Amino acid sequence: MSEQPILSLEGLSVRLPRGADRTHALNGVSLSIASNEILCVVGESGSGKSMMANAIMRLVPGEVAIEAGRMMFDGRDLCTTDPAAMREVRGAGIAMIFQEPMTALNPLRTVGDQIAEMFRIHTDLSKAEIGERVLSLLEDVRIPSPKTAAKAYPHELSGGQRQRAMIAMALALDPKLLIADEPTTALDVTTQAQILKLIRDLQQRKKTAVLFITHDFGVVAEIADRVVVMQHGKIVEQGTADDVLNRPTHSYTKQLIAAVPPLTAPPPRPLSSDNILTITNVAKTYRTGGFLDRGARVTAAVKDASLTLPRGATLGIVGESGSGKSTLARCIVRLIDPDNGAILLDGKDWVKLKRAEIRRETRHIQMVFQDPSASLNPRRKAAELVAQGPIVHGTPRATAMTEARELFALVGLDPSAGDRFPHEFSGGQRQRIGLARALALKPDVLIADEPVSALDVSVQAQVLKLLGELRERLGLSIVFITHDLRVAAQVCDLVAVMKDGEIVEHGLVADVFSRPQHPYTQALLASVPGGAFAREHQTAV
Amino acid sequence: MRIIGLAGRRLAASIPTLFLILIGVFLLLQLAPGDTVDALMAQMGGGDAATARELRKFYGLDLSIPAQLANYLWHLVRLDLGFSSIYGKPVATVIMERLPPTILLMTASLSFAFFFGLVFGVIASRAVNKWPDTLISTLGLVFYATPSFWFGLMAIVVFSIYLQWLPAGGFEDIGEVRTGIFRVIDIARHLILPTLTLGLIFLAIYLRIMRASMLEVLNLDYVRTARAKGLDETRVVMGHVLRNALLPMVTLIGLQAGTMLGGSVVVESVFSLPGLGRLAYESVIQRDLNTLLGIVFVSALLVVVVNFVVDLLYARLDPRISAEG
Amino acid sequence: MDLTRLEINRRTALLTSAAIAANVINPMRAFAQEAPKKGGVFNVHYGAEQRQLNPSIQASTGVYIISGKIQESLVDLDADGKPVGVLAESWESSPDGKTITFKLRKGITWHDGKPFTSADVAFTAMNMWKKILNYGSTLQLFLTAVDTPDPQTAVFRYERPMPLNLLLRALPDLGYISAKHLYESGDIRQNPVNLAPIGTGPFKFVKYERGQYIIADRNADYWRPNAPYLDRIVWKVITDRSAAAAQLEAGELQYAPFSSLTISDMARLGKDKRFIVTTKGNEGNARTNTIEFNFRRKELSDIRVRRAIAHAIDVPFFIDNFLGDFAKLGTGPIPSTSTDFYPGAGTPQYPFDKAKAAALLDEAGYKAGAGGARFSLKLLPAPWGEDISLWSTFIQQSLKDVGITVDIVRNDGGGFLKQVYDEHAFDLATGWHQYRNDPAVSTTVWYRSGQPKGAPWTNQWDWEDKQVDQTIDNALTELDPTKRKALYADFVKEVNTELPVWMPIEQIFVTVITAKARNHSITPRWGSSSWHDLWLSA
Amino acid sequence: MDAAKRYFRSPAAVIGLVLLLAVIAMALSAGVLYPRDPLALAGRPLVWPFTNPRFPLGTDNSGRDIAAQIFYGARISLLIGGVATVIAVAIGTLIGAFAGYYGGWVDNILMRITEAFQTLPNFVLLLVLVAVFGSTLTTVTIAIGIVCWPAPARLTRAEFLSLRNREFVQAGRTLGMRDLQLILGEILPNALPPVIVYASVVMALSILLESALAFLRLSDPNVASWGNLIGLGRDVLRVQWYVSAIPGIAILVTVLAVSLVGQGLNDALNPRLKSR
Repeated sequence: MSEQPILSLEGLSVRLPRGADRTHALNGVSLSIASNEILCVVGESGSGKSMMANAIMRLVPGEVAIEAGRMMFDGRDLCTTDPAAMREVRGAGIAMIFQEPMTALNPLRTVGDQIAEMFRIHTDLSKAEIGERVLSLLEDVRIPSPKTAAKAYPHELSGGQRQRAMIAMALALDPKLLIADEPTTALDVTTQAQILKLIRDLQQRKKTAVLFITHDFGVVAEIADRVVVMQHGKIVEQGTADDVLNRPTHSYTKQLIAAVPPLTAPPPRPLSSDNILTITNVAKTYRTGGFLDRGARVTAAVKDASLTLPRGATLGIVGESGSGKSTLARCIVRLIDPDNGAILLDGKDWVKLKRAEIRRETRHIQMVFQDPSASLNPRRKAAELVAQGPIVHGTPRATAMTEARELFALVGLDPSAGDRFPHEFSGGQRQRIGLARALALKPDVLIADEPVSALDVSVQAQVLKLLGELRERLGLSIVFITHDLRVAAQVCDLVAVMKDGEIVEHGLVADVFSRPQHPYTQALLASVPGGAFAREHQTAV
Repeated sequence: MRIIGLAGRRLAASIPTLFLILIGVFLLLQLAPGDTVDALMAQMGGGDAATARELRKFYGLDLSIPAQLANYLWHLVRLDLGFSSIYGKPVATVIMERLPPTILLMTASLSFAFFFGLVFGVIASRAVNKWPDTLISTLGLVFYATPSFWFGLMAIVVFSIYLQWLPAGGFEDIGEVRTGIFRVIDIARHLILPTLTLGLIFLAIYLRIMRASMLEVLNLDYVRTARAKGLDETRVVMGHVLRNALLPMVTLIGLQAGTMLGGSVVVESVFSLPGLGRLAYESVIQRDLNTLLGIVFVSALLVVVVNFVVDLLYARLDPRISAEG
Repeated sequence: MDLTRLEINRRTALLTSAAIAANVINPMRAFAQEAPKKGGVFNVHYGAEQRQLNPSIQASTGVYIISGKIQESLVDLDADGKPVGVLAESWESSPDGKTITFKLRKGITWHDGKPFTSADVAFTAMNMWKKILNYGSTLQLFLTAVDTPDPQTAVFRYERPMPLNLLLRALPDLGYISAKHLYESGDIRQNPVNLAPIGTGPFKFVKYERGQYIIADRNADYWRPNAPYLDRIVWKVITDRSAAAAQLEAGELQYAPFSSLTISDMARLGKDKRFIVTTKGNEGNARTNTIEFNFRRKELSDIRVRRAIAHAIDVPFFIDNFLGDFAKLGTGPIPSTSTDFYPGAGTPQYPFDKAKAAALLDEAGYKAGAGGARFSLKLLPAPWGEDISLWSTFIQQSLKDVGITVDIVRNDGGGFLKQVYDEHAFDLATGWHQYRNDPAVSTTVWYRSGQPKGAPWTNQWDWEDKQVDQTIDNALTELDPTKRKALYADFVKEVNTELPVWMPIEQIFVTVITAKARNHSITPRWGSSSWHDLWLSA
Repeated sequence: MDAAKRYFRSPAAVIGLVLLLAVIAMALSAGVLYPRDPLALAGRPLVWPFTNPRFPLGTDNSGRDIAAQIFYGARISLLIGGVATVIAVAIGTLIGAFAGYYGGWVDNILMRITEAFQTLPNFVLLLVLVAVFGSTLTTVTIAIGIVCWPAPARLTRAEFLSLRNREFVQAGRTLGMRDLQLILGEILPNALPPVIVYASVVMALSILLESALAFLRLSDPNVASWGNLIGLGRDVLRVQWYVSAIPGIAILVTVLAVSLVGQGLNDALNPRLKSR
């Protein structure tokens, strides 16, 4: 690991155009990476980690300029190489894989054709040879039935398979350096585990240097040899994975690590015996497309789900995307009409209610949504958003607005911010407004659909803490939907694991997470990246 | 062949639309003052009440409106478009005579507009905000803003009178009878100016759509992947961007077919082309309901056929479509 | 308005049009007696397509311009407007005017080879002129039978006396003969021959491409020796007048008949030595611009208001500045070109006098209210003819100056006829009155009361005058030509005093033709005649 | 508002705005500069421009002052363009909103109707409407409005289809809002910007349609519109080509201005395209 570094950045600075939130994306960044090593760059959104990757590939957008510093690769400075030479480096010398597998491949061309393109540009192999190389690459990344995969179009593959194809494409010409920009963030935790293992194997076999960019410390613990922590375009700490994770020196690193929720659950809280919400045999099937019912594609989103929520408790529903957890949540709130089953809230069956009745009764059960930028109407002021619910239910506008101001304080926002528009708030603040809106109607039950998944880990920690306080103060019973087992472990009292529309296991969090019965739950828990670190680490700041 | 199924469904869905239009236009034209007999007498320059009454009976205008409508639809179902009072011939033959010039004019203008719209759109998007982009965009707007008949008349003054390069009007030269390739050349020469006039506005529209669509696609992730693979800008555009940018252009053709026939009314009257556009104008003036409904029926069919072809083209271009079916 | 009159000096206005007149007056430029050259194609501008082409059942210049060369009439007009025999060799009328005998020319065959006989004349007269032909049906109202004692003789029997000069002057337009053997079976209107005419004329029908062109070729066995000279005539359908002028200049057209081009194009081509622009040869198709009053409107039923309107419009100024010299100041329903019936200038006239107009309106009790407005009228102009739209705008402008606001309501052909002559939904209307060589043919119907509702170009003004009706009826059956002319003179005096319809402008169609043409515009209705002697020099 | 800043950064948009303001100024000042009725007889017909000081732009073949008609014509064209656009966008938004929001059979029926209007060549429909209801200013404007609504309808429907499942709409539903409140209060304000931008295209189209109608002598003759002037000038095109040319340029400039402003708004409202 000690010979000549493959790539070394010396004092790299990148200036942002006028009007951006800060002057420089990168400010005097120096780091080096040797062959056969995985260097993890970790930091929150806006820390400049992706910009660094693009700078190395010289793929920065028009108005962003590399201002100073050198990027030594293969003995030459990438900052000053002419575009033609740079094109030779891209793909052959340095390869790159991206975060969104869904959109990273051209939908109109087959996967095999796009991989073959790498060979067509950089080599003059014959068509037949290229065909073979493509198939062997696909076998390397362990894609099921490489022949059909090569002829398939991107939309015909799953997210995981597409990311494997991207890796095959990147490693086609055995590049010296592979840059992976958050390759597993958009994947399910089980798929993520397989991809991380694949990258590890390929890296060791081909001795390539890998620059792995992520915001998830679990992934860092799982895969990194060395770690670089970045904040606002500067490197705050560098070192081996073990040193940085267990003996962080810089306060920002400590704070980041502490914010990552560990997998082992805190001691269980006493639960009341009286159930405020009971769901029995709820099912929902979707029929899409088809003409006069022939050839329609039927997908059973939720199959016979039964759950109970004790008053004041928090019931977690975990599962991968497509498991039906969101559909179940929307059935409870009657945004979606379940096909059958009963939903009893304080004794009243919500499935039987007609539209008009639901509009009156909806006060008792409110919902918080996932995407902070999409869940607030951009055209309305913040205070108005929070006051909307009570106004619809007849509270005079003036009192509703003053109540809204109080709620702002409750959720930790400055009351005077009421007359600002949603786009003037940060992601975390917007989730707090969403929370205030839900609480304005003083609901008995709160449905939280992945409320913190879109937030940075430090902001995530603060919102979860707020949720905990509100639960105590207002005696809220919460149904908490998430795909992140670590979050579920910290927040929920009870947890139910869903797979393909069915509840495979449910019970107290401590029991389910320490002694999982169902094989799927066991696989889920095993896939949480970071091994020991994930279970136990320094959480006190 | 799933695409045929998809297109078949579109065809079936357009049948109610077709009947909706025909009945709508039929009832609408009943409200117009005067009927085809008045128009005939206006043209004949005379005629007394007796002949008028007899003519009305002859054209079946003395029946009640619902009876006339039922009569018309009953014939239509058997694909008999009825009798044209202007031309004294079955409507179908009249339209068949006038169809070739309109089809030729429309295909020529559509392909002219699509091709140059595409080329200029790509050039403009490659040099966004630089002088070629502003020049092309402004030229596009100027073409869009020019009234087509005004451009046509000025073109005649310049190209056929002043420069004597092109014939001033008509579909083909009637003096000597030409055959084979000579006739084709002759018709082509006659169609240059009309195609330019009708095509100009659509060129402007395609140009703007192509530029916006190119800019949109250039921002997408897989273009960034292509660049990361070491492709140079031209290969990126040719290999990846162009095909995706074409999708909105292709759907636009389907939408434009209808408006194009509308545009040809004016162009055909300026260049005295014997097409469906002018026939439509004459049949409205002459209150020849059968011919007008016949034209509406044929143009609706034309639009459905064009949309069918567009669907096929789209399915060819975008594999996602044929998969979902 | 006055400022503008002073500002325009009449001299300059006249000067420009004088230049054109020079070219017009001596169009023929004394040709050396060249020998007629055979051959050549003659391309004609055909502005408005007709629904059918048989002149025996439709009387309009749009049909004559084509079928006048293919079918022939019993009689046509010669160079100085006198009737001359075509299919008829000679004719004589019985003293009581009830029997008129025509001796037919021998040895004439139809284009399909069948011989032309008196049976054709009888069939056409009784089944086409009497039943279908517009204006023919009123002319032959009292025709009871046509006897054919021998193939060369046709005897017309009338219930009431038919003046010979009236019949002879009407027959050139209303006397075309169709072949009996082609029309005797089936409905005449639906007969396909109507779109592919077969006649006895100098040119044989070849082809009709709807919306594009019509072609007729030389008839080798035409009954006039070594005629016609031309090989082929092509009528090209061009609806846009500017496009037609362009094709004329580009040499793709040789003749634009019946004012088919725009006024400014005709004036411009007049200065181009390649073309001759003349009104000569159209005297048989004179027309007058009208202002028709609807007596159902209280104001217009008052003679003072009608006279005020007549005085308020400066017609000479309009003619000088808008129509150039293709028009003349009219004096009434009978135009000056009709030498046999023109009553001279003695009839009551309404020269431009704004003060008198205002006085008459005040006298009639319509004082000028706020902003000078007295009352408003709806004016419906006929939608054909560039001169009609200019004239209706001029009426609007002139009447506004005397306090009458005019609102122009546009309609297309069918709509105009329906609104004016059937539903009477108009206050003022303006269009063309076609004079066809004799007042009885298409002029007196504008004034005679009792016209059926819906009949276009007839008295629909809700106005009746016993005296005028009596004069018209007497003139219709008066055998003595001089007495008939005197009766029509009285008719003009009476209608000009009552003014139900005012006809202040007289126009003749304008011909635009290549200077290479010879023997053109030589008869009063040359555009509709058979062109058997027309030829093109080098 | 940074959108305004972005709007004024593009030169084309600024030029468009200046031209549009000029045309509006012309429309407003028409009454002051030319008090007399523009259709009144002003002088000898067909006077060439710049030859007679009283008529800077000459006279048409009815002896009317062309400059006066251009000023009053601005008023008519903006009026017809504006009102027709309001009608088209109003109908379009209404139908698009309900089709997009409710989907299912409601969407099906409304889309069949929209398709019917789009399959029928719009100019032919315009001819029929004018032939039936006569060619007064109001009927021509309403007819153009009726002919142009399908395009905004399709656009609004697309916007509603994408917005109706957005989370802030679902949030509104959980708060107990009725459908109408959701459509008008929540979705419409977000769906309108692209429709407003498209309104500039509809306005350009309606001015062109009016001039085409006038070219075929089917427009209102009692009104000094640019289209009428072009139609009138058509008869004297070969010699006095300026009678058609001047209003033609006026239409070109106005439609250009409207389109440039529309494009400027479009780029300002979704900056991603602009700053690329």
